Amino acid sequence: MMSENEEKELLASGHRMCAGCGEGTAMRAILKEAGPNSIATVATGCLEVTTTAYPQTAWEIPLIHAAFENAASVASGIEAALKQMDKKGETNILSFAGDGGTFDIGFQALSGMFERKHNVTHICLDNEAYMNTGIQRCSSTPYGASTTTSPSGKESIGEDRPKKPIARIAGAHDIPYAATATIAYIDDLKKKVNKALKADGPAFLHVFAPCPTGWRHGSDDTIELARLAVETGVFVLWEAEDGEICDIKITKKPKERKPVKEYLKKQRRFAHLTEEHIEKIQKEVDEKCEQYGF
Amino acid sequence: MMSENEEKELLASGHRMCAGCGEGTAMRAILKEAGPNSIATVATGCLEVTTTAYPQTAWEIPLIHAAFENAASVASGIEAALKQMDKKGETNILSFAGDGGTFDIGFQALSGMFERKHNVTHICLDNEAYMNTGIQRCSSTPYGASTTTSPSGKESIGEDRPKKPIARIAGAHDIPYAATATIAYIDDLKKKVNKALKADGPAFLHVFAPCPTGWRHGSDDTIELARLAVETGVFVLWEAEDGEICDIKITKKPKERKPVKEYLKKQRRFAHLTEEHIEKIQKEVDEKCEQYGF
Amino acid sequence: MGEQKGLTIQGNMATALGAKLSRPDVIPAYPITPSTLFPEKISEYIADGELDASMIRVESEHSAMSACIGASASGARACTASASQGIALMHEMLFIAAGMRLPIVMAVGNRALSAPINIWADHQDSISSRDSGWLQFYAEKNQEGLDLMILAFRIAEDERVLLPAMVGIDGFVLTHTVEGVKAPAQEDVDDFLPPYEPPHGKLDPEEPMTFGSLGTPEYYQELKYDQTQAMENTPEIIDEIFDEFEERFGREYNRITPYKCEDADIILLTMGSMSGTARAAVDEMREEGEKVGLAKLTVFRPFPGDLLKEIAGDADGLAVVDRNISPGFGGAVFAESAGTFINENRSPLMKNFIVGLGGREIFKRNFKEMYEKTKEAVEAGEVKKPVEWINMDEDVMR
Amino acid sequence: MGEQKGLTIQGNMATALGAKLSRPDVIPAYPITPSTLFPEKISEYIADGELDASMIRVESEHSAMSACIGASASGARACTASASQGIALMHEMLFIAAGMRLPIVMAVGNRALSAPINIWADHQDSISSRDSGWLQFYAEKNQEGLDLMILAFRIAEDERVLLPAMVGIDGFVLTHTVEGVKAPAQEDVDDFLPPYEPPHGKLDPEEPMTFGSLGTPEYYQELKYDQTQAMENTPEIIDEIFDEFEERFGREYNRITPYKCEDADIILLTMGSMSGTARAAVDEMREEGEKVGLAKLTVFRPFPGDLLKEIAGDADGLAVVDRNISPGFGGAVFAESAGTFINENRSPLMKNFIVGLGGREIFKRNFKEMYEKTKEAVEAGEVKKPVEWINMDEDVMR
Amino acid sequence: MKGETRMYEVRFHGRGGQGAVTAAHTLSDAAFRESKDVQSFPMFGVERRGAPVAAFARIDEKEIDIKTQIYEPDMVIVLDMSLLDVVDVTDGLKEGGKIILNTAKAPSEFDFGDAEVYTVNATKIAVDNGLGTETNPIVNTAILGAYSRVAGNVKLKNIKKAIENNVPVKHDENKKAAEQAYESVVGV
Amino acid sequence: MKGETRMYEVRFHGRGGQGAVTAAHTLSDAAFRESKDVQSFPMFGVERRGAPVAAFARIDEKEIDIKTQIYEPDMVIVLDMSLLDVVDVTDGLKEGGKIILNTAKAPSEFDFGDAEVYTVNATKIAVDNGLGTETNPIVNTAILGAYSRVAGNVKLKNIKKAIENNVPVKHDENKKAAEQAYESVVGV
Amino acid sequence: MSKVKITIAGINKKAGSSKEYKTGGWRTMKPEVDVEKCIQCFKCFDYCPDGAVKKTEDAIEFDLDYCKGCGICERECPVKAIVMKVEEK
Amino acid sequence: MSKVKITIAGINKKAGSSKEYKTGGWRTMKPEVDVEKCIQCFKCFDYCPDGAVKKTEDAIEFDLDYCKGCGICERECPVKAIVMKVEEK
Ligand SMILES: Cc1ncc(C[n+]2csc(CCOP(=O)(O)OP(=O)(O)O)c2C)c(N)n1
Ligand SMILES: Cc1ncc(C[n+]2csc(CCOP(=O)(O)OP(=O)(O)O)c2C)c(N)n1
Ligand code: SF4
Ligand code: SF4
Ligand code: SF4
Ligand code: SF4
Ligand code: SF4
Ligand code: SF4
Ligand SMILES: [Mg+2]
Ligand SMILES: [Mg+2]
Repeated sequence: MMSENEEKELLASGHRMCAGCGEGTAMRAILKEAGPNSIATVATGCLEVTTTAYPQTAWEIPLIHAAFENAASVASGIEAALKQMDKKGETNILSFAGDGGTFDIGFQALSGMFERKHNVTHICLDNEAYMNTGIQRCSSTPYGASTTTSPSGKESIGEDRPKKPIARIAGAHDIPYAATATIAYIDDLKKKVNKALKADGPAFLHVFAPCPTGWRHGSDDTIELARLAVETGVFVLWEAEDGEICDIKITKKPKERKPVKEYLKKQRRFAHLTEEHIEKIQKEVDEKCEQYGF
Repeated sequence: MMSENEEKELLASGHRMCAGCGEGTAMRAILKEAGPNSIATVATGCLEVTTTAYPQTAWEIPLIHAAFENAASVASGIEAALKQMDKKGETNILSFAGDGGTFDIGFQALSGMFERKHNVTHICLDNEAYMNTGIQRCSSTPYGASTTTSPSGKESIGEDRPKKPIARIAGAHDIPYAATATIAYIDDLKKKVNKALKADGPAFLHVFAPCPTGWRHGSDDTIELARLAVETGVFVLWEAEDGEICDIKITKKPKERKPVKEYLKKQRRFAHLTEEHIEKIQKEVDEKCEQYGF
Repeated sequence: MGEQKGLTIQGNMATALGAKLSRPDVIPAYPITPSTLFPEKISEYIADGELDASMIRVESEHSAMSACIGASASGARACTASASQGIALMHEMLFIAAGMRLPIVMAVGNRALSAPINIWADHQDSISSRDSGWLQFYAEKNQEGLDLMILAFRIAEDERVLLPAMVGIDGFVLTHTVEGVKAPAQEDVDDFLPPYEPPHGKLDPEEPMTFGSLGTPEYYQELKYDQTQAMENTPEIIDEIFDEFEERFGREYNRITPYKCEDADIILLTMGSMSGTARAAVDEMREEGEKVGLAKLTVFRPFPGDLLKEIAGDADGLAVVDRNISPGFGGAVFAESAGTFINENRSPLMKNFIVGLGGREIFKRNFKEMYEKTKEAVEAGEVKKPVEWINMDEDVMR
Repeated sequence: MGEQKGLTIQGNMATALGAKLSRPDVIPAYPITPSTLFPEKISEYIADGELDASMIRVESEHSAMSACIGASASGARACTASASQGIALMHEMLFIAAGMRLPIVMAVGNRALSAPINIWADHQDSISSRDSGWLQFYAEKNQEGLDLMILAFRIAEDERVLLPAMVGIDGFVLTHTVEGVKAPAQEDVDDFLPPYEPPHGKLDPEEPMTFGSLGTPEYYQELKYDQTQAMENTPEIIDEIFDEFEERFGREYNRITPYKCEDADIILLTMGSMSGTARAAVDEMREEGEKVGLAKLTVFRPFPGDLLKEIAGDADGLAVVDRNISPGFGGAVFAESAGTFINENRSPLMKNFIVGLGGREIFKRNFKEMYEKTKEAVEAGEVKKPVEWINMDEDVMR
Repeated sequence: MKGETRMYEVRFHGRGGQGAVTAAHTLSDAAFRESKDVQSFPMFGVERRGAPVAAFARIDEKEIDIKTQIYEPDMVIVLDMSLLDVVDVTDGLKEGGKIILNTAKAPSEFDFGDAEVYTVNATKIAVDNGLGTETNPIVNTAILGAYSRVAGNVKLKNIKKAIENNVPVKHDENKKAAEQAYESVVGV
Repeated sequence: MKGETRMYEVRFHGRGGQGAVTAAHTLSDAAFRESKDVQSFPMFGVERRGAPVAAFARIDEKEIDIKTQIYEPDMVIVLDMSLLDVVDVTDGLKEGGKIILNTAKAPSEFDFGDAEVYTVNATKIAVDNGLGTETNPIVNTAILGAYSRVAGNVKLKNIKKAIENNVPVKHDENKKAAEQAYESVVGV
Repeated sequence: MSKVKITIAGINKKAGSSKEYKTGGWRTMKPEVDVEKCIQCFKCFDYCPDGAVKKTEDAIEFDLDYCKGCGICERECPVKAIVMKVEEK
Repeated sequence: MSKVKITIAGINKKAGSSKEYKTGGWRTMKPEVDVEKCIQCFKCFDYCPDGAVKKTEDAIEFDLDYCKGCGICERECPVKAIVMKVEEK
């Protein structure tokens, strides 16, 4: 056995995420890349609830959780304090939130942080619903997914609106760095964490992280689904510097796009979809891929 | 005297805006175009405070003011109620807010309304600061402007960050219609109001409306400054349908762009700027105009 | 009268069913533990075509209440559900809904407030909005949760009232607990609760009016008084509607329900689910010969001082049990009970017990302890420590 | 001791100056009438190089308090200013700041809450956050506003306290009113208020710790108790620090200041700027031979029941004057005064007067009226109407 | 206490997704059909899928007033034998209380002090009836059949009615599983 | 009341931007320099620029306790004569109270009942001293000179010190204007 | 303004009642139109923030009850048909 | 877990103390590695959500105190060096 892993785990084992949770994989990689000279805020959500149950904590870096909607504002305060007090600014300041805490309830705090140009990297762990409270619809929830507040039923096909294009909206704030990433591609993810932290000002990282409980897939499918999302074009990996969202850089491009069906069929949240629905989704993915030059 | 004006004034005289207020001009035109079959929400701000002092009201259409940050959410509730109860949806639903109530404190409510695809037109009356409370800095405040919370001084050139590109961010939500307009071009403004209301879903209109009190210019300069903003490229008039913000349509293009100095020098909020500052601003305007294809 | 259907359901389903039977038009809601099952159930009803209503999946509770305001001002019957941080986040809008006299109904899954974050039963969330001008009802069990939702709409919309109302059910202890309930038939609820037609005005281009004006100092205090008066007038109306409900549906409600209070020397004043356990404790103590009674608050707003005086006026001691704490003072029910009795010639001695915060259990033995402590005070003729915390784990105190 | 400089300044400038003298590191703030001059002044100090601090021009009050939390947890001295809707919007975060034991100081320009919207003096905004775990100070005049800011930092940061604090000055009546004040010299304030070094922990990669954990039911109540205890222990510490301040700066502060109370039959209990007018009224009534006194609350949280008992325990009547209303009950000061006296053998009769909402004036004659009404009740030996609204314009009531 | 009957309290042990909560609810629903007063509830926690979970039911002839959780159950039901290593399933079990285990083994192979042990191969019954798979059997309905037999205070017929009401799919299979478990439970 | 002196209350009428509020503040600042207790405040309203505004000052030898607004001023000062048509400037003026008008006319040309009328051509003085323009004169410092003379309870020298303290620019010009007004006020 | 009785919730049913509040008193300068010059382009009408320009048969006229004297109409009139005059006192 | 004394404000100074909470008990399936097959690509290490894969001199090993048995490592091992087995009871 090696004397010590090269890099220390900064999210300790013993956290209470579900078996196979994509957030666990994501967080381990992200924190390793950020390193110990970091301070984090976290919004309420699975990540927070599963890692901070008193009197234990899974965090090896300083962490503050205040509420659900304000990770980015709390981070703004930390950044200002550090700048004011030590004026060096070598410490990474990370703001974590789920899709709910980023797309919806935390969006204003985030937009404000961007606009004020704090040197904070906000990382959204997107599992496409409010998971901590039991799989409710979020504006990140994709068209056709059944959630507990957008259930499929006699009068409903599940969520009936497209996913909010959050990273594009973030980029439109003219921030130095905005990117999407996912846990299937750890190197790409880490590289982007690194770029985000190095950026001179606010950065946004949209990290796609499947959730076996909410998406109703096997706990061993997590990475596979993250990969399929990219391979089918459901989730496009890109980055944009200085708000150049009309000229993004695609960072992972499969030779051939797989049909979305391969992605959908592995998840019971999409089990109710008919062939027509799937075709509709395929069409929309095709269009988006065209828009993104994918 | 003509028996009756062609169109009824829907914002009655006797409101308490400052002499020469750009919001008055804007509102008269907007409400005329919307017509009496409209319901409006208004965020706290000059518009609300100057038009609703109990027991009078300047509004000839139904109006509700709830708070500063939620005009778009209140409008969401109205839209849902009307849809649910009469299911026809012929009534225009307008949501008004200042730049503060749109760019800053009301931004999440707005983003949520967009994402949920309510049939609501949100109109931002942008006077580039919190005027109702006495000219405080907003994320709409342009670089170099002196406000009471971004005062010029020994250690400060006034506001030190660029204006948040709100209409672009709104458009990035993939809403059916997003546009900018100003009171110097009433026909253009009205046409855009019309398009916004006709759009099938949420629409956003960013209306530039100079404020003699806050910008510290003559009360008779209001329209002239709105025009100069366009002619210098400080405020670009454009529209984008279906979120095509990478392919916007410029709706007003002067043959030759005037130097920004002409615009700046008429306003005492910029009085402290040196030639270098002005050059810097000119450069940034040039860059933005290039980006926007102006 | 249609038959009442027996069901075993969680508290949240009971309030959701109460809401469904009340035929809301618009339900803007945001998920939060422990009230989330409410919007989930409503979504399911709508998805399955069982309820014709518009659910707005808002991006925050602030917007949930804002959308309720917009919908209600448009003449729709609006309701929502929330808890804890959600209620705190909509705090500002609660006052505004009440000031605009909009009879919105909110199902609350009562839960503690952060920090530290805690998702369990506690009344701090709704108690800390007691100034907002909302009627407040607290249920002891799921049946009450269901009935009180229907009652809340009826009372809130009464044209003598026109105030919003909260119905609180304790987090987990009720929200997530299955109990047997009887659900009234839809036609009977329809009969009891006619469609909402705002008597004071609505947003309508046919007759334009302005809501939410700037209330200058010349008018503000009178407007506030007028609103407060509506709340003051409500007790009689609540009693009247509670009576009508009992006649129609056979279940009795009171603003405060006394239990074995008539000859009681000491009375426990409780609210929410703990009242059940307290009743069991009273029964046991009675068997042991203690003259103890229970007064259960169902309506906290308006505070039923009139009834409290009747019920507890002759007792020697009143143990006021608060599942909330205002640091630097004590519990809210205690403060208002004191306010009720302060000028009475005869008043029970009052002890205030802080219990059950953040889901801390409240056992029968805890009620016995409160009884004993109150009795001691009565016997000593003085209250040395007015506010005491019960069921503390001394071992973990630092 | 440096010389104290005489100045004529508005209340907001006084609190801003108090803040400046306290050398805050981070000031996240959002403008709202009537407190806006505070952030404006701070901005000016910074722009002019007079204050080395970071001002965060946040996008809302919710973020203002959130940023204060982040900054304070990082070891910075953080402060902000707000009022009315702003305080309501940050409601959720107030509890969190207190639960995390972060000694943030907020200057409040006390103002009414919507609806209807109203920008004038009223205590509803901070009163309705009385459960949040913040210390609350209320100033009668600008000098007090200035001094209380410095005192608030010192008390809040005391390691026996570690709680956030609000300093309330009434909207317009103080915020916008110029009065003469004496400003302590910077070096003396520096001496009185050393730099903040959090004794309990801070966000620092050198020693990583977690703030804001999930407080399970096994620990939540104890954590809450621990926090509440800090508040309970504060009165002595406040007294001690008030004394030290008086020694150093020559101005006396008390949690409650009695005026002509010793032999008074009836005492007016007031808070904020109205206390001045009340004192003038007391003087006039005294000249007419009425045995009336005034008790001015400077500290509302923790509620100074101990002092109130001392001051008013022998009086026959206590007129509790509330510039706030909890519809369905009455005023907050009344509730807690009642809670203070409820178990006393001897207690003054208590009348509750609701006054000055939304900027309604409170004249000397109004205090005389309150006195008369309380006297009547005392003479009758009973209080028929415990809660009365004063200075109502009957003509505009519908 | 008003009557002579005693309140009956049951605790179920399972893993997230195994349906312990549904089992408790279905049991309470069945008892409610016999005009008993009932409560059932999950463990009030934040546990994630995979973590051991517990669920509870309380049954009484008269109205149930108390609202506290269950600390001293009359019966414990273990849906997943792997939990025996992880959880102290007899924690708080009343003296002479009962335990039902989902296992093919005989009660005699277990020693839980003075507790009465019953076993039923609910996994096999479930799989035989097409309820889940060998690795993921849905045993919550079968186990209720065993409960009915062992506890004797809720009729099998009402368990079956409750299953119809509470279990979304495969009513017949689930009812059959309950029946088979009723028949085959060992230790009675 | 404690002493013999009476509180003195002043109301200024102007338009937004004319500096009525600064005038009231400067006056109170001057009085404060004489160890008097002072208050000054604007009208507590939401009025916009252009609308008529009022500002108030209260001066006393002893500590001022009362916190109500000023309803019965001892003196009214009108910065802009066009207001006479729009506002009832004598509203609440104490019996025998004083009025200072900014006009070239003589006091005798005005009739305000039993009020003592004083006039001063503050506009001309201001313009002569380079304080604003004919259409937009900054008269608030000049008028304070007149105040000092008419009221007699605040010394001109302290008015001048207060001007230095409260007026951001043109100290000399403003002080000179006050002096000239002090000299030229008519009606004394 | 004389005081009125309050309404429930402060709902204001008198749409457009701000007209009771005459803002003409705010004015220090007054616009005057030269009817002869006016080409009825109605720019003054469109731009006036206060709705104080009324269209007439052959030109425009001002509603001095509300005109605040901002001078926009003068500035924007393409033919200089409007001039601002100092208000008579 | 035994109870501890609370800290002021619930601040938790024991970074990484979640390790006290052994999540191995959640597992129903257990991963086993064939050290021979392992090519030390460490994909299992990277992907494991629970940090339950430890790198060793010549392969990897599992920390069964924490492994929840999700099966990701098995699925993602490019050489099928890992297999999930039913946990012994
Ligand atoms: C103001 C407020 N509203 C609602 C909640 C309840 N809540 C906590 S976490 C959460 C969902 C989190 O979703 P997301 O941000 O997507 O994170 P996830 O749990 O899915 O990782 C919700 C609704 C809360 N804590 N605070
Ligand atoms: C929650 C809250 N915060 C602050 C305020 C105070 N406030 C009212 S209006 C306003 C500024 C309005 O600015 P903007 O939206 O740009 O409109 P404008 O007045 O400039 O037209 C502010 C800060 C408020 N009413 N509510
Ligand atoms: S619910 Fe989903 S996101 Fe949350 S811990 Fe479980 S797997 Fe992870
Ligand atoms: S401050 Fe500006 S925006 Fe507000 S009323 Fe005056 S001119 Fe108009
Ligand atoms: S702008 Fe001039 S020309 Fe045009 S309508 Fe008005 S007055 Fe006539
Ligand atoms: S001066 Fe201004 S307010 Fe008057 S009519 Fe012209 S544009 Fe309108
Ligand atoms: S994934 Fe397979 S090959 Fe790679 S390190 Fe792990 S066990 Fe070895
Ligand atoms: S089974 Fe899952 S938890 Fe266990 S080592 Fe493999 S990846 Fe990690
Ligand atoms: Mg999520
Ligand atoms: Mg603005």
